[in-house]
Amino acid sequence: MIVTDLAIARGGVPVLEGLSFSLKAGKALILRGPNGIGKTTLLRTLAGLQPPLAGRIEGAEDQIAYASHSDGLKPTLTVVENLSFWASVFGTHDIQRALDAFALNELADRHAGNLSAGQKRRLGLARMLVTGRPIWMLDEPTVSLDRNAVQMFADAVRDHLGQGGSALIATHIDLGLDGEVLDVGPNKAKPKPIDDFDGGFL
Amino acid sequence: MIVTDLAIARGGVPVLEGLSFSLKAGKALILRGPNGIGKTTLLRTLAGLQPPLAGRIEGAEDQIAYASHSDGLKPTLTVVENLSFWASVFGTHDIQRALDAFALNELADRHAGNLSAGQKRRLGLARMLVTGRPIWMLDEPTVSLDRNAVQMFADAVRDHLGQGGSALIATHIDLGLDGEVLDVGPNKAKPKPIDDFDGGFL
Amino acid sequence: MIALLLRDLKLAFRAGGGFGLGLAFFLIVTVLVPFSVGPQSSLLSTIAPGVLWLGALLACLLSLDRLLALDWEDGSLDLLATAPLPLESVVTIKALAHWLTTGLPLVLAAPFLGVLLNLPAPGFSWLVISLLLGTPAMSVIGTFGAALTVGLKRGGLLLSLLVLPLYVPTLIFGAEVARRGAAGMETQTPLLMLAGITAATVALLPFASAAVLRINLR
Amino acid sequence: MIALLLRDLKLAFRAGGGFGLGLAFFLIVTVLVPFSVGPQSSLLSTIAPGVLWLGALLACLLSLDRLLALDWEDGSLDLLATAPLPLESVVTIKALAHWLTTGLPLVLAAPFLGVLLNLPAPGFSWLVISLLLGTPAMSVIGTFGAALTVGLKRGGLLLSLLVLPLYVPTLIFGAEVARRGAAGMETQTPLLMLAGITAATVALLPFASAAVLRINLR
Amino acid sequence: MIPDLGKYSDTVLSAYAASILLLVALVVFSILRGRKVRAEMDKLEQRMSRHG
Amino acid sequence: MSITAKANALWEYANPRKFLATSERVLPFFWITSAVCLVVGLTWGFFFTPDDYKQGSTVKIIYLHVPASLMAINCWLMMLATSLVWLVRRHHVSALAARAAAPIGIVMTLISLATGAIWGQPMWGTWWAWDPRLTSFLILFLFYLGYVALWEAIEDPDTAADLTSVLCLVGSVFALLSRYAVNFWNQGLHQGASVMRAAAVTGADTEEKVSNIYFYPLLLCIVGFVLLFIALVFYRTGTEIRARRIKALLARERVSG
Ligand code: HEM
Ligand SMILES: Nc1ncnc2c1ncn2[C@@H]1O[C@H](COP(=O)(O)OP(=O)(O)OP(=O)(O)O)[C@@H](O)[C@H]1O
Ligand SMILES: Nc1ncnc2c1ncn2[C@@H]1O[C@H](COP(=O)(O)OP(=O)(O)OP(=O)(O)O)[C@@H](O)[C@H]1O
Ligand SMILES: [Mg+2]
Ligand SMILES: [Mg+2]
Repeated sequence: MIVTDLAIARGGVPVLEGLSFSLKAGKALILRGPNGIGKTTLLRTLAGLQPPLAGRIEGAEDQIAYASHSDGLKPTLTVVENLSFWASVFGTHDIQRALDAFALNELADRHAGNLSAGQKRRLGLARMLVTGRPIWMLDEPTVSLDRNAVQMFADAVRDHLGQGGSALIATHIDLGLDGEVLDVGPNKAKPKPIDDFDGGFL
Repeated sequence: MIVTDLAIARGGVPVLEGLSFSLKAGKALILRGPNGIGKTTLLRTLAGLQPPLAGRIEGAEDQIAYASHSDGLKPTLTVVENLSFWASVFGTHDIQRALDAFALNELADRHAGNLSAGQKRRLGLARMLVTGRPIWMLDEPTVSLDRNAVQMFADAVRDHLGQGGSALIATHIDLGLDGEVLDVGPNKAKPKPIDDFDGGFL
Repeated sequence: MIALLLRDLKLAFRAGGGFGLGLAFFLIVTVLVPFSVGPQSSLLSTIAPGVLWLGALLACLLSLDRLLALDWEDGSLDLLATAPLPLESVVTIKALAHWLTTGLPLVLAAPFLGVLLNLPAPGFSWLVISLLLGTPAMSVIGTFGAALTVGLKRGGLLLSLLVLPLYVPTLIFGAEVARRGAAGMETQTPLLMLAGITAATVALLPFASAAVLRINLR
Repeated sequence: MIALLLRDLKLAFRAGGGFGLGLAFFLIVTVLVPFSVGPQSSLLSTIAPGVLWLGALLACLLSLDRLLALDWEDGSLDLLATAPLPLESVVTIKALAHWLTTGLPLVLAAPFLGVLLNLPAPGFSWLVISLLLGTPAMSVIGTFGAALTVGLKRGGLLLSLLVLPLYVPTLIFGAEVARRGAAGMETQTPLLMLAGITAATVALLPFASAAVLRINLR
Repeated sequence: MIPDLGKYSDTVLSAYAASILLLVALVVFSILRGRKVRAEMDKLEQRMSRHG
Repeated sequence: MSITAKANALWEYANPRKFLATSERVLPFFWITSAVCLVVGLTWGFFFTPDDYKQGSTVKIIYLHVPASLMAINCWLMMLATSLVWLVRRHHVSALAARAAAPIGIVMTLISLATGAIWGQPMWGTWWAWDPRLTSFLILFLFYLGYVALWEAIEDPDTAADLTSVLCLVGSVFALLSRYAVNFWNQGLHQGASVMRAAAVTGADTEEKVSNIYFYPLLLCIVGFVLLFIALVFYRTGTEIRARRIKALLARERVSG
């Protein structure tokens, strides 16, 4: 996936601009930046949920599996039902590997609503494995995970990279993955001069 | 406030038991423990929101200002309106000190809904100052605060302690406050033998 | 207490606060009635008092799910419960705010909608009187229902299901007053009953609501 | 696609999923009508077809706020939008699931409620036919409304306001079919119009809903 | 075998049929659910006493 | 034995395990006697009572209609009592008994409504009339629906028990109010209560008397319905206790695991 000179906005206000990077197969890219800089906005744009202000995104079409701040779990469905649903939406069928990777086997028949926050998160991350898509985009994936679970997650990512996938991960902590770091701090959109009144009132 | 041999439950399941401690004027107590151990439940019980299973809580009546995971802000009210509302509920009227302590002066007329997460949190914490109550109970107060704001918060607590108040703070990070640490890990409720079938199904 | 009332009113009037939505719903339901039962004006004027009462009741009902749920979601309710304000007064104030922002506008709008449905001339004053007496009971009962369902996700429909049977006595006496009034009959008995119900619910139900809310908060 | 439909049905039938609440609401509104307009059976049987249509419409309307909002809140909608499933089919499936869990039960319950309102004998079959034809349009239009308001907190009442005017044509023709049927008149013209509206909305509106949803997601 | 019910035979028979159907359904569903829950509890108790 | 000791002995059964053991022992008795009463009563009523001079063979419906109507109300009263016990003494069995009874009440109300409607067709020429008694049963049905829906909607069992108990209390008051309101609103077609009136039992010559030929099988059916109700409540309460225990065990597993 190659991104050139991207500019993005949130709620009509430009937040990042002039962003260029590329994500290669087998590589992870760690997204860093202070709160509110626009990491979530960037990931949503790349995932195709919102249009960019300017710039190009190539090679992303139908390649991306996106995990947002929330997990999209249904509290009244069991762990297995939740996973199999996403598996069949993405046309894959093997959920066993995902259950194994995140130690969900003994929780398999529990309702997702009765899981603790960390267990929920593990289930949300296990969803990435059933999408069968090569590019993972993860927005603060380790929130509410304890040390052990973070390790599980890092292993899963390493495994995915080893199979030729790639990952773009927004996080504040150190995952022990060897990937490049993309600090979006310097790309913060500069306020336009206030007499620049044309276009979209931006 | 003196707590003796407290046992608490969440969702009908005992989570902590045999908890005794006291909180003296001018002192802070830092509450520690892994995810899901029952810190939030403890704070809610002390604040009077739920009844304890057993044990006694003395000297808490109308002394406690409680700050939960969520801030209780109204997105369509401004910062000042939000604060003055809580001030008049608690019968105090000076919100200026609170605005100063958390650097909210320049945000005073912004709607709370348009603040960033960290700014919202600062506003939520500023509420403690307008309650005029001596015992503060804070549940992970520094979530989504950056380093600078954490410092502001620590100063506010130190100030409060200096005036004879006290604080019970559940947190995972180091605030640089010199208070005792209360680790609730060892108080985890032991499961009853499963053939114990009477009374409350507990 | 005043602060809470003022805040609730302010919130209702701010953008997205929901003031006027109940009114608009009332209007639309009233307008839809001729479409569904047909346009004969004699039929309409017979059913006008009842339809207006039912419409007001439904409009009231639909605005209930904002009554406590918003405060619950953002955590204000927890904080209010630990504030030096008895929960009984909190729910009373909430009901009052609901009445001021929903019930009262409905009462004021009812005569205009009466015109749309050919309400007979003597009916207007009785309609307004009966609604004025009945809507506070609806707000108070509704607050009880809202307190019962406050912890539930999208509990709106369940809330209606619980509250509607409780509205039956109010509706019967209220609509009876309006109907008798419109037909020029004496209205004293049902009016007294309506007033009695309103007085009793306003005096007693807040305790039940507060108790229920306390249970839901823990 | 089947997976999504099955999941939605499963969710509706699980505890707290809301299946049956629309039905219960329909029942209650029908019961309240005699309380408000009075118990004379001749009057009731005149207004029965219209009231039943209006009741079904309101029950449908009130269940709309669960249609997309729950998926939005827990983030599933974002994830579905990035899944290999066009958003058009997502909204169509959602509308279908809504019809199966809300519209269809209403159609099946309507004859029993017709008994309560003394619906004339020939009216029963026409009532069922008209509802069977009309409720799919209500689900599809409702999905459009739900897509419009999906990002709003407690958008329930606003949703009703937006959707009600869109329901007017369906209501007019649907109630007309039921009314004429009950009176033993010919029903062909309104029936054709109703069928036409349903066919057109089912065919076209999902595109609008998907477009609106895409805007709301970003 | 069925006594002569006269012109009301449909009425009486349908009333009996409906009621008995409802009663039997209630009893059957109660017992089915009771069995299921009991089996589930036994299974769970065994599992938990094994794992301590 | 003093009264308080007796009362304490009664509260003993609030222990779930004790309740299960006891109900296990007495249940066969209730199942069998209720079946016997119902079979005998209904057979007697259906095959061996004459037609009424006015109502023809439709009187036979009374053997289902009246017991079901009685049980529909009594079931709610029982729920009210057990709800109060839960609120005051917090015995779980009590709350669970109320939960177990509600669906029985729904079915009883449905039977009463169905048989009444079917009966009404030949007698009053209509399936349904907005008669006060009929209307109050419809309202009772709505209360049952709301009560069950609330139980189903709440996750935490104790919260659910508390909330439904309060709803039951408040609902009872409003149900009573509705009864008066409905009476005021429309005076009806329905029979006054006469089964329980002394005059009817002694066969005094009132128009509405239920004469002895009908009365004995009817009494047997009522007893049968009562016994069936008791059997069902015991059985279903047992089920609810086990379901509650499953929930508690799972929750404990969640915390310790
Ligand atoms: C759907 C409609 C009906 C409902 C909900 C209903 C409800 C009731 C109720 C609540 C009772 C009270 C039992 C008691 O207090 O002893 C009762 C008794 C009775 N009903 Fe109905 N009823 C309905 C229709 C009818 C019809 C159509 C008839 C016959 C014409 C009828 C005949 C009776 C009789 C004979 C009794 C016994 C009265 C007595 O002697 O106590 N009911 N019904
Ligand atoms: N719903 C919204 N409407 C308007 N502006 C918003 C909205 N959500 C976020 N913003 C603003 O957009 C900017 C970028 O937000 P974004 O969520 O992308 O930040 P982030 O880098 O992901 O932060 P975090 O580290 O807290 O997740 C912030 O300045 C924020 O104030
Ligand atoms: N609504 C609920 N219903 C039932 N159980 C719950 C509920 N919320 C939390 N729990 C359970 O109660 C226990 C204690 O939760 P609590 O929120 O007090 O933990 P905590 O120590 O505050 O955790 P954290 O560090 O994540 O905030 C956990 O095991 C959790 O699974
Ligand atoms: Mg973010
Ligand atoms: Mg916590």
